[in-house]
Amino acid sequence: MDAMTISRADLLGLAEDLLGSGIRVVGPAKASRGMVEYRAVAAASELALEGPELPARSLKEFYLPPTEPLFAWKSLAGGKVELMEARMAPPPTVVIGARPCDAAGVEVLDKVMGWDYRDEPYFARREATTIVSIACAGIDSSCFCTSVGLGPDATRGSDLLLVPIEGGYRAEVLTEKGARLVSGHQGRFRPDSGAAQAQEFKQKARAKVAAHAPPDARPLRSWLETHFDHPLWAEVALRCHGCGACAAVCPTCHCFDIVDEPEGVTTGVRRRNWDTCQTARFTVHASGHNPRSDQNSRIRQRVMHKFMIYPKRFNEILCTGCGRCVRACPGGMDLLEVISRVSALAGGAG
Amino acid sequence: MTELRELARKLLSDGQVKVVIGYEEGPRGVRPLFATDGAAADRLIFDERCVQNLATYLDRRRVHVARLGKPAIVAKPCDVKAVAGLLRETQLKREDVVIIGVRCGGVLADPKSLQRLGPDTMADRCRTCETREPGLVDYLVGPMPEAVRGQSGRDAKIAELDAMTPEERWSFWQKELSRCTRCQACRQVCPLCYCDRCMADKTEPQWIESSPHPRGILAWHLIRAIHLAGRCVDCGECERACPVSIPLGLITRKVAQVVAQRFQHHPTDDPSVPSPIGTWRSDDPQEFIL
Amino acid sequence: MARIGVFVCHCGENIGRTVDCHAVAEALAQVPGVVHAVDYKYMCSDPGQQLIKAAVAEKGLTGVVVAACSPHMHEKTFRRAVQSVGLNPFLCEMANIREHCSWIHEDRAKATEKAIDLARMMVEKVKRNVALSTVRIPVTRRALVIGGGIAGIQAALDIADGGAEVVLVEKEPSIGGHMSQLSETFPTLDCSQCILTPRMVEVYQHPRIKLLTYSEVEAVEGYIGNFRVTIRKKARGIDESKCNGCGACIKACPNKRIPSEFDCGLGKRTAIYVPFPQAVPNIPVIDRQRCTLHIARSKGKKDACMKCSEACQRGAIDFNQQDTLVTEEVGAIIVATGYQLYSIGRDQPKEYLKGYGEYGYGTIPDVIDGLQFERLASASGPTAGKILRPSDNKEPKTVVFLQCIGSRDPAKGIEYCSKICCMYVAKHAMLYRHKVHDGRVVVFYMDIRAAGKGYDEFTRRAIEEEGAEYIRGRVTRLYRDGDVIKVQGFDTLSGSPITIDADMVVLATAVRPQPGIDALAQKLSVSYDRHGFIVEAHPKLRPVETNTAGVYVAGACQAPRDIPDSVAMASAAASKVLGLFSHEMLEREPTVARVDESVCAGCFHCERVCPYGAIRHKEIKDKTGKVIRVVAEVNPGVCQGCGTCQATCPSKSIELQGFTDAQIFAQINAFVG
Amino acid sequence: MEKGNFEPRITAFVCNWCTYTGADLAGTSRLQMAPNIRIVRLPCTGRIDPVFVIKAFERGADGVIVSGCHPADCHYTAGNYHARRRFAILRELLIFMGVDPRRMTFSWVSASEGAKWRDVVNETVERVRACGPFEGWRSLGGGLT
Repeated sequence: MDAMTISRADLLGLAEDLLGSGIRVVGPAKASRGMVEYRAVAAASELALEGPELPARSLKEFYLPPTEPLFAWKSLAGGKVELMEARMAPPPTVVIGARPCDAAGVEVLDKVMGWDYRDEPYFARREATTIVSIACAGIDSSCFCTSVGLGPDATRGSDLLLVPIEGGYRAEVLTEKGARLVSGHQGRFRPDSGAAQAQEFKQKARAKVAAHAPPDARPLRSWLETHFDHPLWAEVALRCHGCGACAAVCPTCHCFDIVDEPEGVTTGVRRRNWDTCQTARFTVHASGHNPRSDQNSRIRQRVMHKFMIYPKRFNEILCTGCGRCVRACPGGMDLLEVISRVSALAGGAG
Repeated sequence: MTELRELARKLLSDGQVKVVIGYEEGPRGVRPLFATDGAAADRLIFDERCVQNLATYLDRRRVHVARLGKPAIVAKPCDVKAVAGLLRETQLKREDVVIIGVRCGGVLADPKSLQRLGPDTMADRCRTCETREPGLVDYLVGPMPEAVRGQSGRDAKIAELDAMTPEERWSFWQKELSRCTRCQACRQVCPLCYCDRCMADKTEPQWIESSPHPRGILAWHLIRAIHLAGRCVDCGECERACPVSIPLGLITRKVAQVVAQRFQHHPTDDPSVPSPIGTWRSDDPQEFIL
Repeated sequence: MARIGVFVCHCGENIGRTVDCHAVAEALAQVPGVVHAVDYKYMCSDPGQQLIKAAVAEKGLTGVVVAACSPHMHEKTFRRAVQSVGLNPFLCEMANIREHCSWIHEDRAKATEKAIDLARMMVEKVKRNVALSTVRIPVTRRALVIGGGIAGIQAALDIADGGAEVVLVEKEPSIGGHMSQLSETFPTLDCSQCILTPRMVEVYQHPRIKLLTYSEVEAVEGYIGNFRVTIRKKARGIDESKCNGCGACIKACPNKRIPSEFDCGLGKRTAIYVPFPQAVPNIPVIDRQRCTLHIARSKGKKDACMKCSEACQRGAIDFNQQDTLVTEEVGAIIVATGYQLYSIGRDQPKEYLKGYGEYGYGTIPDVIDGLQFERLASASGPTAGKILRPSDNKEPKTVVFLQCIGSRDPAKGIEYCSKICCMYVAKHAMLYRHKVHDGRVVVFYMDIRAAGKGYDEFTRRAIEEEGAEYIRGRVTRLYRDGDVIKVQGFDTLSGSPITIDADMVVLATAVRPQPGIDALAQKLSVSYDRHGFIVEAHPKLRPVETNTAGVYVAGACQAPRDIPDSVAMASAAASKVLGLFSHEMLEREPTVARVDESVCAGCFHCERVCPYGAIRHKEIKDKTGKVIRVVAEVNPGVCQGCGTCQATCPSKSIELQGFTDAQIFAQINAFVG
Repeated sequence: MEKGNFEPRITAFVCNWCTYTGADLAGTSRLQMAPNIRIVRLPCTGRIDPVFVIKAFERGADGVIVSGCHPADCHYTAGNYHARRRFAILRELLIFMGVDPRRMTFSWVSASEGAKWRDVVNETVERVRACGPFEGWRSLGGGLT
């Protein structure tokens, strides 16, 4: 794996070059009320590359938008219906300044999106996008990437990983896309010189997160498989409002709803919208019966899906330890705590 | 603190209640506590980080909480107003809850906050709140706090918006609302959003589109404000719960100002005071009607 | 799949001139769901209606839109037409392309475009219409009349004579009301009791009237056709089945100095008494506040006096009798509780009412009110018809009458006119002059209101033939000066102050509703104004109905009324009741609200906004019978279909049939969408 | 579309007993008025839900009229009083969110006020014309975008 270095100025310059050549540049940028969000920027100066905050929402929405049209319909006289497919030509995009946990989230999603059926809109966007991550120094006590087999310097999902060093970054080329980006903008890069510094940065960051992160969550799968009805669920569910803020900010929650929206008497659009297993109506049947009739079962579902069901099917935890759900939860739900409790119950596994 | 814990232990031990819903020190800031025994009761705390409005947990639809049995609830003045709302709207019977009122001099904006309470760190809604001592309570604990008051950035912002042109206001709100994903956190934490089937989840007809496109987002926040008109107790939970920091408090506050000024109605902990929507006066102002 | 037929009417030239009706039909034919669209010269004509009927049958239409005039004009016509061929009438709607289009626009293109929109909007509505059938409710053919004054008596007799049963409730020991206190009546001066008493007896003897005197309405449940009324029969202390009204008990009662309510305090009665000789029923009642035995008992002492029971040969006296509650099932209720007179005293029942300090707050004994004068003038009164002033029983030689005391005087809290005073003052003036030929009568008035058959003639007679001096102006002060009452006033016509030495002053005090009327109105859930007068359903068109279906109003409890008005209202109310009773089942428009119980949150905002009290609480129980939810339920017998509940319902769990959200949603979409 | 040749689309929600009948009277009196409005007839202003107004704007209405019985004239005694409170709030809320107040007309028009109805219609149309098309709301999401 070859590496180079790039100065802060050149990184912003690179962003400007890309914008100049009509490429969409997405990155963390200040939004109103001191909040940071990933968004397509009009100028490199908008980018807020190294935090300290984590963008409020993950990168997920650039591949699986909160809402997207699938097709429009128009009903004509005589019972005939005309359909218009949504066009799928996502703009070529480079993400600059992705957090490793968010980049990893996208790779985790690839599994389910490309599994029994290949989700065209998703992969069209995926292919059109290059992800340049910046290794993270660790945000706060809600981070636990080290507990899910990742870390503040995780490379999964990234095409290029930038590790902060004196005056700039050490750029580790991880994929073909990454290589193409570098070769396409040679002028912005310098030969590698920061290996040691980068290594030090990574170690400090890992140590910072590991200091408070719960044990490794990967071994929990077997305990979860056999403890569907454990009293733990009723207990942890108490605070939950069933709002789904956790799923909205989660880089890996990917459930969606399909709705037909009339936009007139004869016209309408079928859309795909984010949904979440945390609301009661997620599982309610047409009959009115709801197999997940209380919040215990919904919370259990969220934990089970992330740490048992998904791993079972894809050998992959559906969580990148970004900690957004913990930060966002109005009820004070705490996934780190749940992992610790389950680990303890599972006999201190991991 | 000991006062609160002893009271909770007593209520639990002599079987008056099965659970005391209060606050505890969580791993990352203050969070709700559901104390069902004396040991848990000793974890109860109350301080300026106890931001959450626990009245939300009294909704009978929260079966997983209801299952615990008759609750006592630790409630600040604004929380008690929410309880009064539930009583007023027949969502709760007075005898089915024990209210432990806490005197309140305002709280911080965020239960995870490490700041000390002051005019600038206090939650904006508390800066204009007059109520220090809740009514309607069964027990009242805590010392009477000195009234910390501050300038309401919220009211200033409303005034600023009112001074704008419609187009400017429109683009301000479109920008703020563009972050909404319709996660419904604002609805779920609201103690007075308790419908079995929210209007926004009704599909025949679908007045409020579920899609988080700007049209559906605007419709949702409009209808939410309308349904809360005269009912909102300004506990600030919707704004706090919003994971993308939409200034929802501006909307609820604006509507509250309209309701107060037109109908002389203010949030109250007296369940017998009818909500201004559903009542009327023949001399209600109608300067806007031709 | 909907099969809608659209029928565009030219209305001769009325629509055709500015709207291209054929183009409208052609455009509508292109709308999905429309299987038939035609235009015709006169849709409302027989051949026009035939066109519709034929299409419904041949094309198997599931809905019909007639684009023509206003639904107020012909909706019934076309609904009847489709009904005649088996289509539910509520599946037919009208698009108003005449009043709302062709008549108000000149630009043919624009008018046609609008007509197409209006028709399209209706098509989309009709697609979502559902067959509705009229609401049918059983009717209990039995009426309750509250109040045994002349209005209640008239209403009860009219209904009973009409063949239905009546329960007549009177809170006093006898029926008769204020009319039985009057001496003569204007404008004919015939004796009040002479015309009233026979009616009272008629009531008592009527096989279909159940008379409950000394009784009050305790509670009212139910709705039109199906009321359940609880009535408290207050303990008379007399076994009515044994009493024959001989009056021995009354003679025996040692306690004879109790001011008589019937005589307005001018006469005396005993502790066991009948209010007046012609009382119906002629059964005494024991006034427990005044009876020596009961006073002793209340102090825990032993029974002090039993003279009445000793005097009664039939052993009808029952000192231990208790109040009893009876329930009556009725289908309609008439409120006829009548009036009381405003008193000028310092203490007033309502904070907005003020007394008359300038008239001594009623402390001058020879300042009396109109009803007291009636008793003085009445042959059966305390003075046997002689006009004697209360203080010294001397015959007053100068009597001053003051009109509008309280009435039309916002400063005293009463802005309305009491209506009857102008007439009875003129009557009093005459009665006085007939009895005291050398007496002087002075009347202070603001205006003379004598609108009524023979009324103006009557007041003129008082002035021109009976020599009553009418002075236009107000009295500013009343005070005693030795033997006389100084009446200081101002004559606004001559513009001069004036003082009269009066022997007696009679105040025409304002008419107010009976005390406790508000509590009764709440039990009946009928609305009342700030004075307590019952509010009628519509001031012009529904004067004897209230906003609660099945509850009617008659007489002075609705507004100040004289006898002819009260009787007319009573008969009107009775005819309404008989109309209601003319069918076994009450049929109502099906455009009423309906609740989706599965999603109703039970917040009862609907109940708060419903003007008719049509919302009930319904408990939903689980298998074990435990109540799990309480939801709203609409009483279709009471709902009038305004739909305010639906607009208020936060979760949209209540729907007004015929104007459902789906229908209106579709109309909105059809125009701009 | 420039404001000049733009024809506003206005949805009117009116009660059956007063304003609808007043509009009928305007018709029988042949009072000429702008053809830009489409009436949706409701039994009572009490039935008019704020969401009707929201939906009308969503669907591209440039303006909205809500009209019913004068105070104390309501056929159902109080529907218009409830509506008055509801729309006082809706109006100020929509203004706060950036809707031009000129796009919203609320009026009391009795069954005998045909001429007033004509004026309400014409004045509203002119006010909305001056605002121009309400692209703001119409262009909010939806479609295949």
